[in-house]
Amino acid sequence: MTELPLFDLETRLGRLSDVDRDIGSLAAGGAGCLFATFVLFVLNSTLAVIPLIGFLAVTGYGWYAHQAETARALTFLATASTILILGLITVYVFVEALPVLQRMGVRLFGFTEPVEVFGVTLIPSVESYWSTSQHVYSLIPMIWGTFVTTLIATAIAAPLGIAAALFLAEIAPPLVRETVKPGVEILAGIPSIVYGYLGFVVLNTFLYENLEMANLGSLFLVGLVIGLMALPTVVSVADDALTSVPDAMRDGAVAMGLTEWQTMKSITLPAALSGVSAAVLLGIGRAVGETMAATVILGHSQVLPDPLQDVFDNTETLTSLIASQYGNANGLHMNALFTAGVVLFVTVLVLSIAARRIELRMDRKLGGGQ
Amino acid sequence: MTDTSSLGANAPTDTTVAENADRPQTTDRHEDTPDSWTDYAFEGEPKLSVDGLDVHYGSDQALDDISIEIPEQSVTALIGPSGCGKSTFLRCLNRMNDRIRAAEVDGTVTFEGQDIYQDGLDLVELRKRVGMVFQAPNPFPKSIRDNIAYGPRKHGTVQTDLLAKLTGRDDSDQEDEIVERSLRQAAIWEEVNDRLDDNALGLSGGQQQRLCIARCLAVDPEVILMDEPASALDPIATAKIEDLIEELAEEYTVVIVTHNMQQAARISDQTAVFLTGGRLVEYGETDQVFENPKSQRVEDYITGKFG
Amino acid sequence: MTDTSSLGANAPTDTTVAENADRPQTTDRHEDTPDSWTDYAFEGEPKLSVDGLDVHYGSDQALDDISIEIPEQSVTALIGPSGCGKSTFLRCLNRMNDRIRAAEVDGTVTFEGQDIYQDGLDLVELRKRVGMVFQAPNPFPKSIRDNIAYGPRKHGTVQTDLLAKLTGRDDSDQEDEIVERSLRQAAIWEEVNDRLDDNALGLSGGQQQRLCIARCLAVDPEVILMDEPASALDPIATAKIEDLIEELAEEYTVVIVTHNMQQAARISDQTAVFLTGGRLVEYGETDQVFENPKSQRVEDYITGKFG
Amino acid sequence: MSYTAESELVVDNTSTAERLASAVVGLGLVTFVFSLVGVTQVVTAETTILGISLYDFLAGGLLLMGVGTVSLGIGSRTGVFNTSPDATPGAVTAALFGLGAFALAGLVASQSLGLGTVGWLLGATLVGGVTFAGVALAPEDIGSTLPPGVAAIGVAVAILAGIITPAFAWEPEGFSATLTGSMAIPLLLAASTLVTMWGGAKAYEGYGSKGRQTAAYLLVGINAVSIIAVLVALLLFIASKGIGPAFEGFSLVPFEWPFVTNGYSFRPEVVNGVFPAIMGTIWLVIGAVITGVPVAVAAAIFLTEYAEQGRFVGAVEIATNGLWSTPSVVYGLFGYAFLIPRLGGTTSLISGMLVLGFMLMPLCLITSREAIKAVPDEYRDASAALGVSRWETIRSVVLPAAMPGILTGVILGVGRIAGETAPILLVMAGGLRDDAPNVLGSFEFISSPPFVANDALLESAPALPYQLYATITAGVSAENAAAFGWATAFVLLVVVLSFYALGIASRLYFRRRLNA
Amino acid sequence: AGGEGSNTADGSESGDTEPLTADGSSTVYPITSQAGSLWNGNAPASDEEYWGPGQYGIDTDKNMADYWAGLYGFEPSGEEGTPPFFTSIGLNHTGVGLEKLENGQVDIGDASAPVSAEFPDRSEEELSSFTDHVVAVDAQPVVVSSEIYEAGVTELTLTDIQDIYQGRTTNWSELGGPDRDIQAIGRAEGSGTDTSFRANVLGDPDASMSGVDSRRGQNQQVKTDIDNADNAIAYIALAFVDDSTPAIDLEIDGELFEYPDDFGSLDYPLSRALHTYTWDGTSNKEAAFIRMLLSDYGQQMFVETADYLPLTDERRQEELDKLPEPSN
Ligand SMILES: Nc1ncnc2c1ncn2[C@@H]1O[C@H](COP(=O)(O)OP(=O)(O)OP(=O)(O)O)[C@@H](O)[C@H]1O
Ligand SMILES: Nc1ncnc2c1ncn2[C@@H]1O[C@H](COP(=O)(O)OP(=O)(O)OP(=O)(O)O)[C@@H](O)[C@H]1O
Ligand SMILES: [Mg+2]
Ligand SMILES: [Mg+2]
Ligand SMILES: O=P([O-])([O-])[O-]
Repeated sequence: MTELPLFDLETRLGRLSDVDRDIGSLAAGGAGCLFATFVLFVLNSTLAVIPLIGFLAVTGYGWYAHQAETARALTFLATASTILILGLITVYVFVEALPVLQRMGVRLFGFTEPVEVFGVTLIPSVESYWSTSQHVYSLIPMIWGTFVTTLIATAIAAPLGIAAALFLAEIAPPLVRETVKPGVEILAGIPSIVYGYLGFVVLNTFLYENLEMANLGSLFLVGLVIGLMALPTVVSVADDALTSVPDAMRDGAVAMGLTEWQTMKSITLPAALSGVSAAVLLGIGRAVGETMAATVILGHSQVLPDPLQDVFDNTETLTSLIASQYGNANGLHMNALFTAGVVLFVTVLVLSIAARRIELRMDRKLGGGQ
Repeated sequence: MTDTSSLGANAPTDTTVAENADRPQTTDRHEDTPDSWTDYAFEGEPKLSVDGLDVHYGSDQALDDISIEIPEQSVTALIGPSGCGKSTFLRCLNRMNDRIRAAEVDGTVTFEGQDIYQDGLDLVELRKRVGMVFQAPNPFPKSIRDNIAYGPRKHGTVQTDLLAKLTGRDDSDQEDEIVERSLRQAAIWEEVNDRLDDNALGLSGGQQQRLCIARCLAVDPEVILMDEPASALDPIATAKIEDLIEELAEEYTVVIVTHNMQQAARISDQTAVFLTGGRLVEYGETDQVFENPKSQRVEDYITGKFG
Repeated sequence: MTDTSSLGANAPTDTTVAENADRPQTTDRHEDTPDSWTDYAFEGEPKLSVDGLDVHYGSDQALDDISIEIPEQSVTALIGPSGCGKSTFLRCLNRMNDRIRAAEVDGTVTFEGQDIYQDGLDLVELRKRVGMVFQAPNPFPKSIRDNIAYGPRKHGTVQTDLLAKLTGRDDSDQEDEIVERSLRQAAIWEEVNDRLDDNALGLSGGQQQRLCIARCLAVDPEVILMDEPASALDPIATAKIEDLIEELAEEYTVVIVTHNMQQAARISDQTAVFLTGGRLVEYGETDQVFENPKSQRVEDYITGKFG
Repeated sequence: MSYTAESELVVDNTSTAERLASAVVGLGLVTFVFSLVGVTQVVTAETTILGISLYDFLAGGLLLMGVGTVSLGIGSRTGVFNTSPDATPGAVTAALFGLGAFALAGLVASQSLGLGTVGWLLGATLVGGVTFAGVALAPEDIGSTLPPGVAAIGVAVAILAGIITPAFAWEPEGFSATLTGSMAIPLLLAASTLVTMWGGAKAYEGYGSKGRQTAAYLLVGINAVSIIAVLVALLLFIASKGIGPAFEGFSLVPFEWPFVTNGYSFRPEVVNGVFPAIMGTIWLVIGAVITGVPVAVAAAIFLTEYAEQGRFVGAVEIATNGLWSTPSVVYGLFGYAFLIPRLGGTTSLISGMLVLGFMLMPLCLITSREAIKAVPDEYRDASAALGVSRWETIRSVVLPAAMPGILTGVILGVGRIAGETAPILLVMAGGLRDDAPNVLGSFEFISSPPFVANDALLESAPALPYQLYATITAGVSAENAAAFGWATAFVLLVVVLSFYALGIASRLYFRRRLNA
Repeated sequence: AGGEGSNTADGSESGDTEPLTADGSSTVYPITSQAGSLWNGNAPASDEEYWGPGQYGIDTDKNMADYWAGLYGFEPSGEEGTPPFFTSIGLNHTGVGLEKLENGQVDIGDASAPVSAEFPDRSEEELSSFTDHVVAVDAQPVVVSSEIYEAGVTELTLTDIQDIYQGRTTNWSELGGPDRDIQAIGRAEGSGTDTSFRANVLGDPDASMSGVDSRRGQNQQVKTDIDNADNAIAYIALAFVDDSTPAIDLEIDGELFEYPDDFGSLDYPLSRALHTYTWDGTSNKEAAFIRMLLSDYGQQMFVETADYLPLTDERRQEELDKLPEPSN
């Protein structure tokens, strides 16, 4: 056996500091190069490529000489980039929206009548909701459209999806479950533009004819299609949540002489509530952000339906506004589309954080027994 | 219950071992003792009786031709090395095995004379009358009160929902009574009576296990099956559960699986010993089985030669 | 190694128990026997020596002021009830505890006279020389050969990657040698030599455990720490591992945790008994500890009164 | 008949009641399927069976069901049938029936009788309240058979007596749509069939908790089957429309598949195809994988292997969730505002790649992190105990073991982004008639920074989902455009769903192998 | 390969064989896309259907694109399917096309309204780089669903249309049609068709259109909607009129314009020029393509087959004169 000293204070300490110095300068160099690359790229300079080459060289040498440290540094950079990207999205979408945010102020949410509470005008009125020639941009019709379509989609996807998940997870024989579950997951992959195409070519006319509607395209149809689209996702996620409820809980109820249905309703479903509500919130998030189906199906008119509850009328959603107008928008008009992006972004972010909170809270509440 | 505390398998007692050592050492005495223990006679009708029970999981045989009769109002312990089929046997008695896909059950099990594997059997009713407590405590993620009242409510014994209240049929008092009685029976009332509305998951393991027993009692079963109810618990909690089981036997028929031979010796009236391969090799009064096992293998098992 | 087969805790042996019963029954004799076992003398330098070792997990104390010296080329068994800190102690010896965030270690542990908790210690080197085998067999999901060769390759002992081959430094022969020698030492070569390229996960539990021992040997350690290496195994596999450990002790220093007192008695040269609270209550030659424990609590433990 | 402590352990189940109840449910299933098909107008009032109008036929069935259900309830109450009903059908059932009655009475009062708001509200509340109370106070057998039975008989009579005909039209106040008889009849039939079947299923089990279970299973099962059926019908519909045009001019020997190998030419004699779009999609995916996946995997490694739970990890988790849920069109806006000005000032393939890469990153990060977390700690411990450093352990033990999971996540993520339209709308676009991007052939070295140029990357390129959108905007009425669109939709579906199928299959495979 | 937008008229780029790109108006699209696709086909002179130069008084045996490109010195390829340079025509709106042109993303911006109407905020100076080429005339018709037409609404006054699009008339019965809501379909704001409709019919490019029920991005989508609906009215480009989207007669200031005969008349107030703008003068490549559009061949082959009105000879000559002289 070769007797390697476990450590030899003098030599090892000496070497360590050498290595440290080397790694330190590499890290500094790499970080500097990367930062310069980023700054130059943001400043829109093709010179960004020069520090980039520097960074690659430093990384290459680091990989060769100090693989473990380099790898760790690179993985750290990758991790930090998630924050950077979210930050960039936030900044750039906000900055582009800023001119219109400043111009419109609260009137971004203005109605054609002023909003007053006890005689105090909270939101002054707008002449018309969306006028590109006068540069008046109120998002109210779009927000309403998004709200209504999301509501309809959720009303379809949530109950039906949860019921189907119950069937898959708790009732269906294993063979059925094992074949249907992957099938449902695959169905979740149908691209939204395909639904859009179907909606535009077939469903639009079908509803128009059979419901004797006044217009082709309606919030109702968009909600219906988005609901259908979100169904497989809700089914699949809710099913996962249900199956993760420990069998011991079910056994406990069944062994008391309860029917499986009673067990499902009063034990399994409540225990899986966090996962199931996450599934629903996920579905809602998808519905809020769904673009293509709405863009293709809706006739685009940026006014509130008249009367308001007329879901068979055409309105605009936040997403379809962007997709239908980006093409001929410039200047303030384009900035106005970014305000729709801001509202979307913030809404979905809030939803996602809320979903996470709910999940954590429920997990904490139920966690003990699992 | 006889005093069996000196019968701990590890404690050197009388000369049993020496005596046994003198007996002829047939390597497999199982073949010639298959029915000796069915002679085990007790007064009255058996509460549960099992005849020629075979269970397979797919191609694995978990129980091999088990026949046994279990008397009323007593504690029957099932012991045996890991994997010998104790849990499987227990689950056959209230048909919880139906929930395991791979399990295939042959033979007859009768409960008060009725074959529980016949067509048209009301599973829900059976499980109401043959309750079960599991190895790991599994309270529902609800309040303590709701855990206990859950069964009676679902079975319609008490009606406390909004509709019942509206129609003036509120059984809240009766429910409270059931909750208190069950918790008292399970020796946990004192510890939880001031926090009945707290979540049951906040209780300690031993408390949770007693809660599960209370939950089972609230449904008012006739038989209580327990699968290693104390294996997840510390010694103090275990002692409480053991006391409780002895008390329960005054009113209920208790069947308990345990891997702890001292425990079996302490609390049971009769003991059945299973050995690997799913065979029942000995069944009789607990004293008898521990002090003077008929089979060499059982003796080896009890004295810790294997398992 | 002395013949300790008659020392199984359950087997009634000589008159130990009776004698012990005559001794005065101090409820806690721990206080007055704290250092009695450090007297345990052996020839030569200790391979590992531990002094005043305390370990906390957060606010829980897992080890309480442990001091012990472990001789070379012998088997040292650590026994004690569940949760008494055996695993924790073992993990302190090669600083695997560093991987548990909550663990806080105080005191000194020296390996061949060098403090292994001092700054600047080369952890990698330490663990190369103090190897470890875990309770559950944990082969990598790779071929048998890759499992064994993993350590030597990573340590640069052998170079068989593409680069090495291209530069003509292929050490394949040497690697084959190491693989064969390690597998032979672990008494598994005969069983696997015709399928070295099969996935190691396809082996049985006992084979996997011996594979893990071989993997540890391939790095050529001086000390081998084993944490209940046979607890997941059937009796036959256990017997093989026990034989193996006895053989290993001719060349290596083996420290083994076990919950099976018979096993400790069978294979170890010295035994350390930990009791709840993380205290080391007895340490000495195995025969001595089992036949004539100094502490009443140890005796109670060994005779199965608790645990 | 309420709960008895000692009810029978064994019940004899074969009885007249059971047979009658099965008949109700069986009849209901058939009626329901036909009604559902009727909603799609594939069958209509003109369809006849044995010379009778389909809807009359179905209404006849419904009438029988209604009568059967009512008899089941009365039979149980009078003791003709041996049942064990609970004291009441429960608050939920009562509430649902009450709500139904409220809605129905409200409609009749406001639309047919023409009562004002106060009038219909009053009437509806009265009828709804009475129904609620009636059902709530009735014994379970009566409460869960009479209301659906009566409703079924009512609907059936309304259809048979011609009160609701295909010519029926009701335009609800304030909605620009009309409920026509051709929709109303199948919808009413479907709804009342469902409720009646529910009652029948309860009666089948003799009510009680088992009755409720069977009835609930019936509805939940019908729901699940319907959902799958609708989605599968949707796929089949697209396939039926798309396969024809997609395989126009297809031949195996010599291999020719013009739709997949041709571009779009507008020349009548040439089959228009989606080759450029397929190539574009392939390049997009490659670009997105190159930008998104390494970063995602690296971040997942850092988070699981190096990072301590703390502020930073918390922030990263929020960022990842945020990125994961950000709507795709917002990614498009971001690309438009940030990338395009910096990458040639125009919509381009590379902007599309990067935006999709950004979208792919959180998807892969989350799945990779799960996969790495799932690698048992034993492997890490074993490696550490052999004296192997952390990075070496990650590289040679953790990553290989996590690879299947990572791969599965990547495949599923790719499936998702390959079908995305909204982000590339703003940053890539690409016309129907663009050529396939020639990325490999376009690399050039130039003398000024950035030293490498690639025109193909800086130009718009077509992609399958965008192509489908372009087909819609270019007008489905143009000659053959509809067929072209269906074929494109079909190819897009095949591409995207193949990714999903592959991903899910690999997950199942590895999971099974892991468990074995 | 989007041209740099800095094309000059000096013909020095004859060697430039990058594809010619165009984008913009969906109205002009039928003309330019058909032209572009035949250009890419580069049919031989013997191809009577698509080229046949003799039919248009052109004496050449060159392939189609070879001939027109050859006028500006591009090397002929002589091969069918390989023109001297390819063309790629995109479909969008006027506004997009003009913007892309300005940004140098395309060589030609198709427009159905003059740039001054598209960018009303800008001064003439700012717009001077847009080089205008008119290639055809569209007499923007108003179309209705065939059901409405068959029910007798075959003629409307300008005021009727203003009332519909400004929300004062909402039911066909008010106009002598069936009792059905009017579905007024519009084009996306920023499209040339919308701009000129507002200017010509509503009197102001910024006029309010509160009666619009839905807006569609392209003429093609509008036509799909009209096809599918039975209560719709829309303004559209002439190329998209057919039996399923019948155009109605228009009474303007007491004068009745009947479709199709009177729509060609210069008095028809909704007629408008269709433009192919180039940036900062006209390059040889652009000139070769536009010259083809302006030739007899182009007017017959692309303008008339698309159902637009060809330019008068006088106007055509004017436009041809704007182009750089052919180099050979
Ligand atoms: N769900 C199952 N699927 C397949 N085999 C099973 C299943 N449950 C148990 N078995 C097998 O049946 C045999 C008996 O198992 P059982 O759980 O009844 O043993 P046990 O005596 O309760 O053991 P333990 O003391 O470990 O709980 C074992 O070999 C076991 O592997
Ligand atoms: N990672 C950990 N975090 C917190 N506490 C721990 C951890 N590991 C062990 N402990 C606690 O430290 C004490 C000693 O644990 P240890 O695992 O060393 O006991 P042991 O003697 O090996 O027990 P066993 O025989 O059950 O393996 C126990 O109380 C245990 O709960
Ligand atoms: Mg068990
Ligand atoms: Mg341990
Ligand atoms: O011609 P447009 O498409 O701009 O109306």
